[in-house]
Amino acid sequence: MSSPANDSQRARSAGQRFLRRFLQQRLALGCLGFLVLLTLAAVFAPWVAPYDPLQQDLDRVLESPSRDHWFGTDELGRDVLSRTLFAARVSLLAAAQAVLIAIAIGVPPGLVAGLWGGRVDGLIMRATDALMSFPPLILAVALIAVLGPSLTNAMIAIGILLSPTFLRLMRATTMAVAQETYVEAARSIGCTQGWIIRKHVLPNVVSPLFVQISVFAGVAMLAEAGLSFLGLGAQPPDSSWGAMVGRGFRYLSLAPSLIVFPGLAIAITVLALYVVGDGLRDSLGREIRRES
Amino acid sequence: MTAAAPILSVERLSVEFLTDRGWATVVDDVSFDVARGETLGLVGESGSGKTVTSLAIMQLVPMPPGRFSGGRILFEGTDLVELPEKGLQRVRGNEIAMVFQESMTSLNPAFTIGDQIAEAVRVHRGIGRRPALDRAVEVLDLVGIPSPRERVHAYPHEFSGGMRQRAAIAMALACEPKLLIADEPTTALDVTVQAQVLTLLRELQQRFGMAMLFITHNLGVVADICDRVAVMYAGQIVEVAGVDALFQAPGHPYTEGLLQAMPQLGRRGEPLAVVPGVPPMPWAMPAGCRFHPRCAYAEPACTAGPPKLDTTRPGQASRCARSASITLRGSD
Amino acid sequence: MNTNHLLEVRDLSVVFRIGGGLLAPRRELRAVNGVSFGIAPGETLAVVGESGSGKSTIARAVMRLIEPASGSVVLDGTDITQLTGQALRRIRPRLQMVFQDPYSSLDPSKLIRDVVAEPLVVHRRLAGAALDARVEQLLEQVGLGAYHLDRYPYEFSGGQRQRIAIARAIALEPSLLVLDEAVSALDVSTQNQILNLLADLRRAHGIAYLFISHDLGVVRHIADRVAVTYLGRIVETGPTERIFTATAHPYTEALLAAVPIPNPALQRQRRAPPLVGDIPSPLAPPPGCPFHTRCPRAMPVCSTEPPRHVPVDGGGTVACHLHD
Amino acid sequence: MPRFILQRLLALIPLLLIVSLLVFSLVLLIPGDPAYLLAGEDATPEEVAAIRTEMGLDEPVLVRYGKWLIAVVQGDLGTSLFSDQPVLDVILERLPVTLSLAVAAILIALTISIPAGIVSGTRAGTRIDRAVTVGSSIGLALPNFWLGLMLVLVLAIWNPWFPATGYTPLSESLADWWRHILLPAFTLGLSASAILTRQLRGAMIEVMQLDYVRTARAKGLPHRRVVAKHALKNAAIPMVTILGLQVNGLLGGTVIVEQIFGMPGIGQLAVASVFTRDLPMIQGVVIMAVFVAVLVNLVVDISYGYFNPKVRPR
Repeated sequence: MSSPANDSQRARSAGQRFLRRFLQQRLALGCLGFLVLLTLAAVFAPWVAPYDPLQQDLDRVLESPSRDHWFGTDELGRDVLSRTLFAARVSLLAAAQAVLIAIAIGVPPGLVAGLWGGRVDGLIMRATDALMSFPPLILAVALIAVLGPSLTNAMIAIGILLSPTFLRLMRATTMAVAQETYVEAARSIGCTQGWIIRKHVLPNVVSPLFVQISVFAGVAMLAEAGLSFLGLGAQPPDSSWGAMVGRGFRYLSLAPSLIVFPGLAIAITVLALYVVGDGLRDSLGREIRRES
Repeated sequence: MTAAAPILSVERLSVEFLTDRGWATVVDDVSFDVARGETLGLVGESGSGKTVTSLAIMQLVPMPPGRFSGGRILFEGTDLVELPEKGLQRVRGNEIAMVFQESMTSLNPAFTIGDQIAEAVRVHRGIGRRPALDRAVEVLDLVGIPSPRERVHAYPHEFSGGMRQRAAIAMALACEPKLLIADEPTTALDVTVQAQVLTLLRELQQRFGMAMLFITHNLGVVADICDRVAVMYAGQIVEVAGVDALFQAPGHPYTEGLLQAMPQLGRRGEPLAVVPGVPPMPWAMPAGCRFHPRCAYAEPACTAGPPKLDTTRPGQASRCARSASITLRGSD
Repeated sequence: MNTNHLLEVRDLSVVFRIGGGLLAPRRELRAVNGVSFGIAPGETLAVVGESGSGKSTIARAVMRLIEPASGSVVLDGTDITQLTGQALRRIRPRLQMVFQDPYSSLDPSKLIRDVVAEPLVVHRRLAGAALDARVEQLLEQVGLGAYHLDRYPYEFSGGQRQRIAIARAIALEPSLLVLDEAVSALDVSTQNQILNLLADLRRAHGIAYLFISHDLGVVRHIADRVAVTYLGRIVETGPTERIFTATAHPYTEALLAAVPIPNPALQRQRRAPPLVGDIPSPLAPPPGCPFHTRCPRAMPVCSTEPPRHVPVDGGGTVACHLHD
Repeated sequence: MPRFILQRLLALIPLLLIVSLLVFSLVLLIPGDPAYLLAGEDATPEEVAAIRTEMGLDEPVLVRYGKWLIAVVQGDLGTSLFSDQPVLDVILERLPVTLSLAVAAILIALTISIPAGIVSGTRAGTRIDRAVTVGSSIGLALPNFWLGLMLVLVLAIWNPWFPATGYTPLSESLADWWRHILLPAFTLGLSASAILTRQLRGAMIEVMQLDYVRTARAKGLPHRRVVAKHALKNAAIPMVTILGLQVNGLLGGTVIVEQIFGMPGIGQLAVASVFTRDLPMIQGVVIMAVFVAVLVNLVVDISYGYFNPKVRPR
């Protein structure tokens, strides 16, 4: 139930209300701050990192954390902290790539399926079901097997894997919006199909999609880390956090710090992405959020 | 009012809800009695607090966001507010039963009708599965469900709206309660089915001598089924009266407004009567009489202090400072 | 065919196909079955019926929001069931609709200003300052102040939203307004405010209404003529007073008897035994007269022969074998 | 019921056809001439030609697909390019390892998530609910390979309570199987348990506010019974759907977990085959994985009818 607000009170747009609610969530805001700092650190890694990540020091291999090397050194005596910072570039960029690929593959057919329904929808959903019936990592492994191991190929594979989720989300929200009376009302006054999609459907479906992006970035990052851990993602000399853990595997009992820090980096970053995603979702007003 | 001790006595009940703007009193100082065997109608528009009142009697107000802020609910002398959960469970469904508005959502879609009726019997009577199911068949037959022996195994979605509401009534009656609370039980039904359900409730009530608290916004339904009526506005009871008195000579301007607004009473070609404005929000109640901003009879004194619910005639009470000096129109 | 009619609906049928998949047979639901009626300019025709009677489907078919299976909907000599694309859009302004649910019928992401202006913008009627002025004027016509323009729908109550929906519907000055249970979701006092507004608008602009409702009390007050529907068919039509005082069809009779009146003493006397049973499923309508399964006066012929519409004294027609 | 199952089985046919097309077209994705690639860098032209003939690469694509599909349906998944063994034999030998790992992981996930989801869902906003929510977020964010390595480090290397690697079949020794499977199954099942917990929590919160739960309370049922009977069965409906998706995820996750714990399963085989470019083996693994996933989802689909009478056949 809404009430006639005070005359002095300015009406707020959905965006303004969203922002206001988001700013009230301290934890999500903190996590967003962390992600911004991390991105800055990754971008400016050459200036921030204490060492050259490729500089070897064979006198000081597999060292535990110390004042010189906060995260210790690896099997070639390279500084793990510097390597972790540089690897952040690869991990973040890879996650972003995968999400963009997933959106590009998943959103347009989802929109079409939701709007048109009927046979087109049936066809698209059959294909999606088929894609979703593959155990995700096994499909990724198979794709990389034929495309060859590389970070780009890994991200294409993950993008393909994530795309059905975007497709389904897009389809579900579009369908729900398309069934709203206001869309019928728009038809009744003589709006064209194009107008209805532009003016009524799209504005009401983008926000549920938008709030999911950060969660999916987390999922993509985990998937990339897994593939790189197996040696199917980032290839030397490039290194992502997952690849660092993969190489550190061999020195598990000798130098646990080799895997502890990059692993923590993944966990914390993904956690931050999830918390931000939850915060964004909770900031959507009841008027936009769909009661499921 | 009534000679014998009432079966239910609500005394100065107040319930608050936490809203975006802090605690709001949605049921404010509500008092009424329900006598044995009588039907008391609780009437009001949406948001007037009538449903919260009924849930409060059953101690089913969701907390949070709700909380009690005062009052007693005496059922056969026992204060339900003070009763521990175990004791409440013995009362609910056994001594006091409830029927809700939406029969589609108030029956569990995952269990058969028979199972849902039988479980109340099993819990309260401590009998086995078979006899409880037999009882379910019995009450389904009682509420007029054809071939109950087969229908007892049906799921709610296999019933029509009217049949579901009958099943819900059967469920409420299974333990022969002394008081039935019916919260808008016919609002979601078509008029022909509503007439069936009202007739059914009337017959069952006479047969079992059960008391009924009937919540509705429809004055036609009130005229059909109630013995006495309590009218709620903005969380308060503004009038209590016998049903004939209420319709002939209402004691509160709001009751008059509700009666006059019935389209049946309007004359074709003339505007329908309206109560101007909208009910206040619980966090922005007007000072003094809560109805005064919308009242045609308001005068400066009405803003001065909150009026009390005073007896104006035998069996009739009104929360209006001017009730002695104004004459209100009934439905005749 | 009555040439004085603004809207002429002939033999309208709407069929929904439901289900259908591997091994599951597709079933046909005939929601509207051979319905005919007309509305004169400035007239209010009420279509009353219970749930499942097809009354909302009639409204949507008249609006061409769903495709009829057969029949015609003629507005001022043009059969709109034959129109497509641009031609259909050109006739839309003459025919507007107000929906039942005031909460889902306004786009939550749009300012009230844009909601009300949309029909004028889409049909390129006005722009700039003239558009703003017209939108303000429309809001005032429905009893809302211009200061509401820059608010969002979430800030309004149900009654206010319905006023906004009406402002938008009359923006193009339609000759017919389809009101689909437009006041059903509102409290009685708010409902009356909207009904009075509709009466004012009719007086001022001569708009005809197709008033879909299940509330006989409201219908008796607002309608000039009434069509009673049951299971997708019209069973009785006629002038409002004739329908209410010289009822011809047993279903109409039962419907009227089922509505309790606000007079306890009278109500106690007039309580009739209610109709038995529920409305049959429209997926499997009974043969013959659709009402015969519940009709207290059913005869053998009723279960085999569908009754034809015959004229009734006092105006209108009835489809019942008692009147053959 | 048999008719219902038959219906679902028939509905699988188009799905499996699309899947087979996707698996088949993996070969087409190989950049350049697959025969060169598969034969290895220093293969003689004769060897390349032999592979070309063996894989039927000279024939039109559709003909190849048809032949391949017929062979697959008959259980002929081809021959490993690496070991020259029939692909199906290799896979069937390893399948029990992966299946027992996945089943153990599901059991662990359900054991954690059902109580956690119920407790936090019925006490939303309390301290215990917040603890469960934070815990599940962390469970979701932990990369499973890292979690696995940490478990090995702490519980197998620093404190040698569990074997770090290896596998003992269930048929040999239950105790040994359990000791070997516990860490990998926990590693694999944790993220699934986090997802299921969140799902169940959300569903419980929603269901607890529904009218029929209020009706159940109005009948005088004890709180425990309201939760365990009326709320849980309905809250389980979305959970079953998610469980189906999680099974796919778990099967995929075996790729990583088997690698860490040195378990001779399908997942390890898949990774090894990538490095040996054993394409028939890869295809075989994918087909088998999809087959298992589809079967599991069929079971999930049928069990759906237990929770939701509305989808049950009449």
